[in-house]
Amino acid sequence: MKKLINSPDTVLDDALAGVAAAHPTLKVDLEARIITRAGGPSVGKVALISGGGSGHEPLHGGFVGPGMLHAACPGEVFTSPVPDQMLAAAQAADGGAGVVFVVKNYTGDVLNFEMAAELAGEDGIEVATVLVDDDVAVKDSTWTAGRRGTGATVFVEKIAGALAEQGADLASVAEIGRRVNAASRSFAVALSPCTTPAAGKPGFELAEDEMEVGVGIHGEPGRSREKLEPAAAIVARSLDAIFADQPLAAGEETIVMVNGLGGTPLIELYVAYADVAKYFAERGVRIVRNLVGNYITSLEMAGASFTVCKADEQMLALWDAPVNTPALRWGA
Amino acid sequence: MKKLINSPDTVLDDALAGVAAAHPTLKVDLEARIITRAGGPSVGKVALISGGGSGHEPLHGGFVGPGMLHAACPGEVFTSPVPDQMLAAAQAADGGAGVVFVVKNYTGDVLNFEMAAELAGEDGIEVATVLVDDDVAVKDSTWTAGRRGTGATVFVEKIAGALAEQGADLASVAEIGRRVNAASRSFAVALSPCTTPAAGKPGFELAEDEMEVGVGIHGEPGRSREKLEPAAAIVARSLDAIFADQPLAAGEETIVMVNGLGGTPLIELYVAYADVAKYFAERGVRIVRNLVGNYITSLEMAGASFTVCKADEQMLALWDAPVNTPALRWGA
Amino acid sequence: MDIHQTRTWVRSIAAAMDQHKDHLTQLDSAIGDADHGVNMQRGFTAVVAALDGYEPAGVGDVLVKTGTTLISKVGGAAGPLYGTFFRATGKQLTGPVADAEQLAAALDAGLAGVQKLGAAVPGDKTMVDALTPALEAFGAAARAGEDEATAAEKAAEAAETGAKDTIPLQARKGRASYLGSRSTGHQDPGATSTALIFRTLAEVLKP
Amino acid sequence: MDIHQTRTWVRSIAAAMDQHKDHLTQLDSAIGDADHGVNMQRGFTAVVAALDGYEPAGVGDVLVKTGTTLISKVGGAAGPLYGTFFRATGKQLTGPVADAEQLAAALDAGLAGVQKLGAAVPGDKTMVDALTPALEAFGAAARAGEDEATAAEKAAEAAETGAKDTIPLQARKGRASYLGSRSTGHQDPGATSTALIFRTLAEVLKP
Ligand SMILES: Nc1ncnc2c1ncn2[C@@H]1O[C@H](COP(=O)(O)OP(=O)(O)O)[C@@H](O)[C@H]1O
Ligand SMILES: Nc1ncnc2c1ncn2[C@@H]1O[C@H](COP(=O)(O)OP(=O)(O)O)[C@@H](O)[C@H]1O
Ligand SMILES: [Mg+2]
Ligand SMILES: [Mg+2]
Ligand SMILES: [Mg+2]
Ligand SMILES: [Mg+2]
Repeated sequence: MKKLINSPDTVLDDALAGVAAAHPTLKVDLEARIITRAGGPSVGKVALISGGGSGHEPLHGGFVGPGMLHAACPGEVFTSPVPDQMLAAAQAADGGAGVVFVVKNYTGDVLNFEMAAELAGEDGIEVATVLVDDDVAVKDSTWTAGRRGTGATVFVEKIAGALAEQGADLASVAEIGRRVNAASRSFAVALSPCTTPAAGKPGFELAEDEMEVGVGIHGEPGRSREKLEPAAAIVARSLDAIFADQPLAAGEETIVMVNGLGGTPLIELYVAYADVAKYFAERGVRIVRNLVGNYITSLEMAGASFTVCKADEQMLALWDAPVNTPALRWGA
Repeated sequence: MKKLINSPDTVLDDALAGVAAAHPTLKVDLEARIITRAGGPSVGKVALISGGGSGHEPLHGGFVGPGMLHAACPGEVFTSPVPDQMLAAAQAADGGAGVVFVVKNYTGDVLNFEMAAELAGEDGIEVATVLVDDDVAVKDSTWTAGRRGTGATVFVEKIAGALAEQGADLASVAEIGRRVNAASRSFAVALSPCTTPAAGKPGFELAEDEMEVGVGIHGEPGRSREKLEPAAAIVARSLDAIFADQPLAAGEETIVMVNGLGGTPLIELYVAYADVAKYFAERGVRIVRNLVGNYITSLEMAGASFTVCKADEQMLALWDAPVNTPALRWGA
Repeated sequence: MDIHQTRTWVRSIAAAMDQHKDHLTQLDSAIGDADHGVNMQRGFTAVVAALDGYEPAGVGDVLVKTGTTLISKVGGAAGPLYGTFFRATGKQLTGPVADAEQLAAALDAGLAGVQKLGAAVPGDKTMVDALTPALEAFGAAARAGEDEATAAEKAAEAAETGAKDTIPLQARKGRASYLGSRSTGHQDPGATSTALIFRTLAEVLKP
Repeated sequence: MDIHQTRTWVRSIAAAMDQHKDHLTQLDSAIGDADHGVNMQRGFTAVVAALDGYEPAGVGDVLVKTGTTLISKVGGAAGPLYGTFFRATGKQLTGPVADAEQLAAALDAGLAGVQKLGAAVPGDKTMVDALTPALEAFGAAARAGEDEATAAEKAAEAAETGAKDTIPLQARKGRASYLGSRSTGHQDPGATSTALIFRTLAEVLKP
């Protein structure tokens, strides 16, 4: 295992110390393991709180700041955080108008946030939860824990965060978050696995000519393992899966993210984005906003995920609203 | 070789098509292989132009936009661009006040930019060149082609770009660029090699327990090959090398970048930044601005580079000036 | 089971998790995300620390503290589930000792808590597949008038069988469910840690 | 050497670069950045395309066009250096044919251009270490009244020896210089491609 770390046990604490040192706009509570805005809670405004296992940076800590999250709760690498963290985050971030928990749909995340919501409720903090489940690689059936949450998290956090910033109430902020999730679909392909510091060896094995189609952000297996394909074919099979789940008609407007899983060079993400743009153009579906880069990663995994959100006017206006976080910043 | 590409021969063209599709603020001339601002030249202002081999993204195309570069010339992967590109960029970007070429000190880059400067001069475009040579891993001696250019390029482009935006003349813009370079030092450590699409196999080999100390951005060998060390030790040996070359006294102000080489997760860069902050704190040297992330990469190489710029007031003010590029954006 | 034995049980679980960390992680890497061993070890290490110097009034206090600490320190699916199990079990046991029947009823309450939270039923390939037969065996023994040591031994055996019996199952809950039919042929890590928990109980109570 | 032979020479270089691409890249990966073969192949492929349909007035035009195309298409260190070499050589040759002495003088001008641009001297472990002995051999043969074919054969042999002789050298120019003493023991890729260029010249001129 080759990692730029001091010890597998201290990765999270060390990284949080780094975040604290690097970003004066953030406040990092190393004890409670939460990242909040340096400015404290926004009185009278809804606070968006997210969290999940670490190893997906910049998600979520990189999205804390005006126009997006109020707080992030990073768990151990690939392990959901604990209720104490979300409770501390809720207490630190609540401006009196309640908090929205943005939760990716994994059993661990759901259970821990559920417990935290109960505890926060006991503390008199109003809590609404937005469950993100956009990964079409896994069907939502009685045979699964439901669809996994992935790239749409970034869209939910940006758009709901913008509405919260404008002073909307708890129900409205939660509702736009749920609408963004409902309008979003993701699909990922891994070219190589990744290694958690604690495990010390790759979560799965892929032969030199193989790729994992429909991989999850923790390296969860996908739909199938296939021979490595050119970027255009990888893009086509990912977008086919997305369009099959949510058909998009010519003229419809979308926000699209081509996201690197951590170990894929940006030049390759642009190669993939060219193929994405072509795929959309051929169908007359419009990409009106986009992100190309590393936004929700899986440590050093090679590969990319594709997220498509069918956006309405309100979503686009909120997308364009100012945001000032370490990983996403414009208009500020 | 596992890459998200369509063919080794088309990587650059495909990526440029992706850049063109993704960024409406940029204009990509696929024929001339240059990236310029969509808004065209800024009349009466000096235009900053940079370029170099591809595979270091977001450098340079990701730094084109108001407050930073006017144009970027991407060469083939790890191969400097050709004079035609720089000439086309100069013609497209010159607003009548001349152009500054920001050139990383590699034989290929220097020779091609030199030729381009001659050609542009023949076209009546005034050209000044800023040579970046900040990598302390290699000594500048009769035995080398001089010190290599690396992370300081980002600082030079940001700070000189800000001065150009303010309307300073050619000599002043070039001068601040040279001052930033003179005030900057870098050092990099690789934990794993990278593979250019054309070569198809890694540029060098590293055993499971080895690291390359002082590696160059194309995988050029460094000072030595050592047993893998914890992050704090890697940071200490890198900063020792930098401080040995340019001593910094307590109280002095710096801009520091912890840059990922492409395959290193952001969480690890934060771990390293915590160690950097500690190293500086122990010496009383102040980090007053920082960047933590992937800014000048080496494809999927794992590892990090460290760049320290001893900044004066003018540099800091220019650092803080608005910038609006795909990879660096604030105040806009 | 008295307070001292309860403490010893929890400490022994911590030792067992240390010892079997790699095995649990290996099972979790086959059908999960390779962290179950680390999670359990981190959790029970924290529990041992939390119990240090803690003065419980009853058997249940030890277990409630155990559960609360697991919830605060583990995360993932196992944290809330095991945390709830120990908390719900402990809440039933107010006295300084618990006999076999009291313990049986309390453990049943623990399982009910797990199922209320995680909605897993037997056959879903989760810890419930070890907990259910273990508690059935424990309850049957207790009702038959056997002592705690015997009941715990039978529970441990049933949990071990239950864990093994998850091998052919297809997961319907948790991360393993994403594997679809590829989850068959592997033993569930959570069911395996449950078997360890009952094996240590049997060892602690062995006269 | 007439126009037709000059074209054939350049086309043969392109074929040689195709054939030896991997070898050159391998040499460059030992002490450089593993792109010299690709660079040369890309450049000469472009040269062949540029010469297609081009009507040169003299031998020099072919070489100038070759050099200009290399500058426009190769990049890296080799692009400007070889580009300058062919341009500077070509500029000396205005007629429809060049005899041995004319060619010798022109090639010397080419080398002078390379050295003016890259500032390398013999012993720096660059293409100059193959060019210098090659042109010395060529010039000596020409001055001794030998024909072009003989001069080119001697130049090819000298270039090959010069390339081999770079093996023990420590690089002082270009990317290889960063290796310090580790650059010794490897043959310089640029010197090797220079040897290929003279070998093809000898073959094309062979009666
Ligand atoms: N809904 C559920 N109900 C009961 N047990 C579950 C459920 N989901 C998962 N588990 C158990 O949790 C175990 C995984 O725990 P762990 O690896 O620590 O958490 P995570 O899956 O979040 O990484 C599984 O092996 C399974 O036994
Ligand atoms: N200053 C120089 N003068 C002459 N030749 C040089 C000089 N620097 C490098 N070279 C030659 O260029 C060759 C490398 O070419 P190439 O690999 O195509 O370019 P790059 O080094 O930019 O990747 C070296 O093997 C050497 O022969
Ligand atoms: Mg987990
Ligand atoms: Mg090169
Ligand atoms: Mg797990
Ligand atoms: Mg090279």
